[in-house]
Amino acid sequence: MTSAAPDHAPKYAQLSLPDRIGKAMPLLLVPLLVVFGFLSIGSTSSWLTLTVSGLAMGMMIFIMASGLTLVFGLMDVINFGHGAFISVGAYVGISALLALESWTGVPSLLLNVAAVLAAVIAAMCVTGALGWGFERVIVRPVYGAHLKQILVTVGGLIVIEQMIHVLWGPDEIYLTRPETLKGAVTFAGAAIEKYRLLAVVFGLALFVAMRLVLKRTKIGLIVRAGVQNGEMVEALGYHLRLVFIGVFIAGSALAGLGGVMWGLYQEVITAGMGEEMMILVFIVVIIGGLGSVEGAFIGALLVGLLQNYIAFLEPKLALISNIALMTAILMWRPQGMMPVVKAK
Amino acid sequence: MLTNLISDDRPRSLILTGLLLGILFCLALAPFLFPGVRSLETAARICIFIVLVASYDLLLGYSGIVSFAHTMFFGLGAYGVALASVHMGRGYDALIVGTVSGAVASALLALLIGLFSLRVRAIFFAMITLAVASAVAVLVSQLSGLTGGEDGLNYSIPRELTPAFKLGSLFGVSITGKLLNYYLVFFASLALFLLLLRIVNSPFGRVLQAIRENDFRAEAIGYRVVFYRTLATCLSAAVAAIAGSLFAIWLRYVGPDTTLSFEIMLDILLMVVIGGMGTMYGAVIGATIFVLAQNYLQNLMGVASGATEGLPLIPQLLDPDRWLLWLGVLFILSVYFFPTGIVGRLRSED
Amino acid sequence: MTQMLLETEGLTVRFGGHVAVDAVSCGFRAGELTAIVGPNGAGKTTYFNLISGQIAASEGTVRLMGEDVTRDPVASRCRKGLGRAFQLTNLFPNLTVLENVRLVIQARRRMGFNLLSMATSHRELTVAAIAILERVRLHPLAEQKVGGLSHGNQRKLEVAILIALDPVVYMFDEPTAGMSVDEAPVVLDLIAELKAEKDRTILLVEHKMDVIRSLADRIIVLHNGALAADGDPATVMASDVVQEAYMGRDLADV
Amino acid sequence: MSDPILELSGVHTDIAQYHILQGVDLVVPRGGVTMLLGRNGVGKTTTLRTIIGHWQAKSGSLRFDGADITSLPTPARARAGIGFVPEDMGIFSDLTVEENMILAAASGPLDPARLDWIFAAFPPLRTFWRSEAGNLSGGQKQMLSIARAMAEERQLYLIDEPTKGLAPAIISTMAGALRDLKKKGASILLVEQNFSVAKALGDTAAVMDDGRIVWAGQMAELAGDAALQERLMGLTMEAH
Amino acid sequence: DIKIAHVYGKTGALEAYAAQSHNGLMLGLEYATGGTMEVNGEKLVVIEKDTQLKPDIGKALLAEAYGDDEADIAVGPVSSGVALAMLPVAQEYEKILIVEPAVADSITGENWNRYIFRTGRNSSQDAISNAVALGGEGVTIATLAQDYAFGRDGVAAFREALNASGAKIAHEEYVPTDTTDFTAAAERIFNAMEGVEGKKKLFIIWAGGGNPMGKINAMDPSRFGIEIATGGNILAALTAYKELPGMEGATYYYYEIPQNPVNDWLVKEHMDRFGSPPDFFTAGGMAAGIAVVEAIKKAGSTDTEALITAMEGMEWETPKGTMRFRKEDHQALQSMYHFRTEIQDGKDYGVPVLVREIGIDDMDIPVRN
Ligand SMILES: Nc1ncnc2c1ncn2[C@@H]1O[C@H](COP(=O)(O)OP(=O)(O)OP(=O)(O)O)[C@@H](O)[C@H]1O
Ligand SMILES: Nc1ncnc2c1ncn2[C@@H]1O[C@H](COP(=O)(O)OP(=O)(O)OP(=O)(O)O)[C@@H](O)[C@H]1O
Ligand SMILES: [Mg+2]
Ligand SMILES: [Mg+2]
Repeated sequence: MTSAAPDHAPKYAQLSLPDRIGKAMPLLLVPLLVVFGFLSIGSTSSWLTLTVSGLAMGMMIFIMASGLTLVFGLMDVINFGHGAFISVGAYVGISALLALESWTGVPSLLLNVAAVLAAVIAAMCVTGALGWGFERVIVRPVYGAHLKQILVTVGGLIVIEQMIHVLWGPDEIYLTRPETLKGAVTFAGAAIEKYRLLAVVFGLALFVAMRLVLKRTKIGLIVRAGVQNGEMVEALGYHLRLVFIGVFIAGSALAGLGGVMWGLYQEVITAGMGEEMMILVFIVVIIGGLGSVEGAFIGALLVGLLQNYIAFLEPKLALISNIALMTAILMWRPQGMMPVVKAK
Repeated sequence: MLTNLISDDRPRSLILTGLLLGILFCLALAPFLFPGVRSLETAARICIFIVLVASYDLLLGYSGIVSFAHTMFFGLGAYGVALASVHMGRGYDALIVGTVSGAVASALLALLIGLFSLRVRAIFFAMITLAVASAVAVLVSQLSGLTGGEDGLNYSIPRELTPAFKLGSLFGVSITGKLLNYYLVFFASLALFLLLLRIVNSPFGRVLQAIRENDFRAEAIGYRVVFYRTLATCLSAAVAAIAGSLFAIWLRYVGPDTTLSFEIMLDILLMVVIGGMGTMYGAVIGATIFVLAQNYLQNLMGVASGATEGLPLIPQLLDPDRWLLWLGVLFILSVYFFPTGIVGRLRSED
Repeated sequence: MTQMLLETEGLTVRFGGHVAVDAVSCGFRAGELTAIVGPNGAGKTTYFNLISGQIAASEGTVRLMGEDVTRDPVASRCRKGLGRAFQLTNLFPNLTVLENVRLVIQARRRMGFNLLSMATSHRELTVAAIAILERVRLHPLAEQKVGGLSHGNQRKLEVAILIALDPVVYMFDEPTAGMSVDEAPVVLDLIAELKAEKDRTILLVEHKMDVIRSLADRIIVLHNGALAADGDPATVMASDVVQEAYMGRDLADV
Repeated sequence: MSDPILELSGVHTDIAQYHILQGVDLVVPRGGVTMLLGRNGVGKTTTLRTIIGHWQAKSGSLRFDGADITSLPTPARARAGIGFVPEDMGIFSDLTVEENMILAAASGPLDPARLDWIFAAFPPLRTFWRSEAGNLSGGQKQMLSIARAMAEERQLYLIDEPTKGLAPAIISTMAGALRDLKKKGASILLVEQNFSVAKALGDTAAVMDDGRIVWAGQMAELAGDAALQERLMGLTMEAH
Repeated sequence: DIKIAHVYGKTGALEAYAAQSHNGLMLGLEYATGGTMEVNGEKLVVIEKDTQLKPDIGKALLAEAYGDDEADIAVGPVSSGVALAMLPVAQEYEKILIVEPAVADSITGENWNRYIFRTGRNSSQDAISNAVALGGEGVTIATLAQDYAFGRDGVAAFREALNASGAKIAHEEYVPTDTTDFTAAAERIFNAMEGVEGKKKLFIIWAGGGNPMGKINAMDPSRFGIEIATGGNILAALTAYKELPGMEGATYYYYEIPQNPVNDWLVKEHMDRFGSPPDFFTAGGMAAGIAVVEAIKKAGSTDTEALITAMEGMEWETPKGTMRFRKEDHQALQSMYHFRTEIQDGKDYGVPVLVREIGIDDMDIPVRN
């Protein structure tokens, strides 16, 4: 054993109070916003309705954004194709639901949820497979080049949307939700759509699952390191390509899940539905901080809540509420709320 | 003299030189070479898009700034002319006031955005501009009292620039105001293009390239990155606005779909990339090819789909209605086969 | 007594709670070469960053020829005469060697906002750039892209850029790290030449004792961010703090 | 002596259109430290990168531990037992020191005993365990880069200029750590510009020039022959 | 030959509508010529041009149709923005453009010129017919519309027409076009309507997908005694109406409603050829097709001036009964249908059943040019 080099003892100063509060701040934002809502709205039942449905909307947005936190946040791929995966997920899922009419048409919660689950699985399989092909053909040559990613994935987006037109026809498809998920429950003068409650369950489950996977495995680390210096990751013995493909497939499959959930919420699906959500979804990932599941989760809740509050208080401002939120958060934290990956 | 005109930025490839001269020749004589309404429309569009794309390349290729708000400036210029013509009435003064105020407003807005970009990361900046541009498009449709909303604005321009003004005929082509209008567009575009070419080949242009490469180091050798970026953004916005004004003068109509849509933004992006980023000549090639494709791909597909009749699925995919599909494929292939753009490809082969 | 070209007074920076540079007050005279030594992580590079402006100071001031530049942005400090070469190579990888140097000269001549002249019409820049490349013996590689240069040559270019800046204060951060034994003298001779010009001051971070011995007029030691010693080379090198914290045991008796 | 751990024969490597390695023949004996020396730009780094697989050899063959690895991809070479410390250190700067080390242990969790050994050699790593690696000082990054290679048992370490930027005290502990590695049976291929370090650590040496190995033999022989050094590396007496 | 140019957005977001419109046009020509596709002994040739829903392209294509292809009459387009850009071209070339099915009022309003005719309905017709269907003494109505010209103009026309019926408007809510969450809008409406006495209705004017009807209905407006009302829609969209049996409103077309020989023929032929009933834009397209043929017959030539003279005041039969081009602004006046939704066996959507035909004379459509 060699003698240790002289350790040096860096000096530490006390952290100031604002610094310490700042660390926990992102977690406090949602409660603060809710309190702000309560104070400015006045009517308790309106506030309750808006808050609960805003949170549920946030969950749905989170489900759609979750795949993008992996692909854009961790892998640093600007994937506009995500929007197309959302649409494909919706088409596949809704087709499955229409085929399972005997399960959706009866007022049995069990059968209804089973049908939704089946649709989700079908959608995730298809979009996952599609993601695999997308990665191989479209994304692989452009890792690390944002601009080309934008172009190539927009190309992929157009192609997939057009293929939806070829396969399902250009018409919008209207649908109704399974029986037990129709309508609302009324509670303290507030009506909450039942479907939103289901979305909350799905969203929370997804959040917990993603956190566990990313915390308990090295996958997140490998991807983040791989984006910075892929050669080095390989020199440490990891098959980076496989990990990237795997994560991309997961992200695409999650887009499929988001598509089914969103299609069921909207009750109408179009080939462009995913594309329309892209800006919002990007906003959520950005304000959350790249690569952060927690950040995206909080970001989605903020977006859902703020949209509702603003639309209630001052509808004219609803248009810019998301942009204002994004701008404010980036001014406060240029890397987003809880960045795991540094933006370039 | 010629060196001076092209700012000593030689095409550096024989084929490229040929292509550029060919395009210049065709555009200069378009009304006589390709008589017909449609082809003149196409030629004017090519001129305008060359300027628009070149101005975007100043931002993207030379300064490394990814912005999705370029159509916003384009639209500002177009709406400037439209609003001036609506409110001041038909006249050259309206055109001039509209163009100048559009360009100035664009530069100011760009200044604002440029200052903003100091704080945020490049990729976030891109997303912010995307969101802002889409919000502006929605705003324009909401403020229908002023902007005509979704439906846009129709207005008149001086009679000398419209088909109603007839001057007789030359080489069997009737000389009308439309033709004068075309040459207004052509020469204005040419001048703007040469101006941009000069800017990117000036010492200023070199600094932009350095900043694109390594802004940290550029700052450390004494360049205030912020100022350079902001100036580039403003210049690019002002030129885009003038292109928009030309478009408005040519079209005599503005609407959100023609000037502000995200689709146009993507088209511009694709033109830059197909042509070759970081070279002004790329803009010429990219815009020409793309506008031609946009206008004639459908016709071509009609022929192809007719020819493949009877085969399974193929005619369906070649149906003119599926032209967007092939546009998407074009997006993908162009990045594959022209990673450095057509200009880059041609240069590396010589 | 000659005037202080550069002075820092109570210069401090904290990262979170970690005090990386701790109230360093020091002045540097014209014609003097000061070696800055200290263990890894002592704060040498950070001290440079504070002087040249890459990092904003938490406290304290930086004065350049008597003028307070603590709040100036990097670029204007550079233009006022603070020149800096980086420890980890940091260049314009897709431009040629020549272009890298030319940009620096162009900056020094304040031609950056020249929008309407042709860059190629300014021959004088090229001539000046070639002259500098000759000094570091990089001129045969002038037309090569920097990204493809070997590590040692990139280090030389880093030095060439600093010389092209023609600053009042030269700051070298381990200029010869990774440079082969036959190449390093080129750079060291150059530094000696600069020192001979007398009207500048040179700050040199270096871990190689032989280099310090041959070049330094004065040594300052940073330890845990604080100024631990300051004086003529022989005294400082012999001091306990340097021997213990910095030199460790001699390599020979490992 | 047993068969060598690594053997390169007639290796040619191109980078883009440049022909950089022009027939490298190199033998790294098992259980020893082999120095790879030479002027700037002669191809030392390229040789190491060809061995780990970041550049693909255009012709020639590479044998590692008796097996042909010429066509294996990088991760497979790493898993076969080659550790790599690149010239630019290859730090994952957005990750913390801890996360860098977790990744370095590719086949399982970090071994606490090994970690203690690493901390003993490079104490700052313990101090800055939770800090972002990108914020480390130049020398600390270098330590981390070496520590990463040491995080797992490897048969062969490829180390590119590890001492650049390290303070003398750390250089000697690092030298100690490398000897420990050797004691544990590992072999090391070391690129080094600091000749005294090379002298103190090397068992055998190979000198490169212009994409080829121009001299190979015992380190002691090279160290003792000033004229040879002068001829091979332009080393003058005074620079020692 | 007589050349008819169909300039419309074949590709893009409104692709589905475009296909309907074109099928309708072709059926209309066929019907009106008795299957010969000839008028006055001359053959009808239809050329198609795709505006890609872009006004600039639409403009260029129409100019090409008139200028290079020498079309005699043009029909189209789907989108109002494209239509507005095209209007001046007709004037420049002094040729007729029959607008179908773009709805903006200003096409036959402030931007109109004498070469423009419209067979499609305009927004006022939609709004006014709904006002006629919903209005009445003691009724209080809240409106919900998209915040842009179409929505605001629609509500304005609706409000104007409603005043006459004795009903009053309690609240107007506008939301951005891309709104997806309607909770806030609904809450605002509920709060505004909560204290109101008498019959309460929420009238929704919505263009395009994402109709908020279902989402607002899910919030149980009946708690406050509010009924939802909205206009008709294309067949596919009627799925959402299934959740709202008994809902009333006014519609432009539903294939089972009009009772006349033209519609009978259309429904039968459409079922035969396409396996589905005709929809909104099929009916509209057919009306345009018949108008073209009738006009040429009546004018005796394709001379523009003769056509204008013939078409002003012209009455002709369409799947929606008799239409009439009003002389002042060339807008086709036509019946609309007051409906109530019913659930019917074998149909997976809410079926609009006729309550009352709102005839041309029941609506006072303002002239705005
Ligand atoms: N941006 C930063 N954020 C947090 N800590 C930092 C930052 N920059 C430097 N440090 C810390 O400050 C200390 C001093 O670093 P510095 O780079 O100045 O050391 P140095 O003396 O140059 O060492 P070396 O000889 O290894 O280059 C280090 O412990 C480093 O981790
Ligand atoms: N990416 C590249 N593109 C082009 N040429 C390269 C590239 N990388 C290295 N080279 C060239 O290959 C040659 C060998 O480089 P290499 O980095 O292997 O040298 P080295 O012996 O490690 O030098 P040093 O001691 O300076 O690190 C050099 O001439 C260099 O210019
Ligand atoms: Mg340092
Ligand atoms: Mg090397």
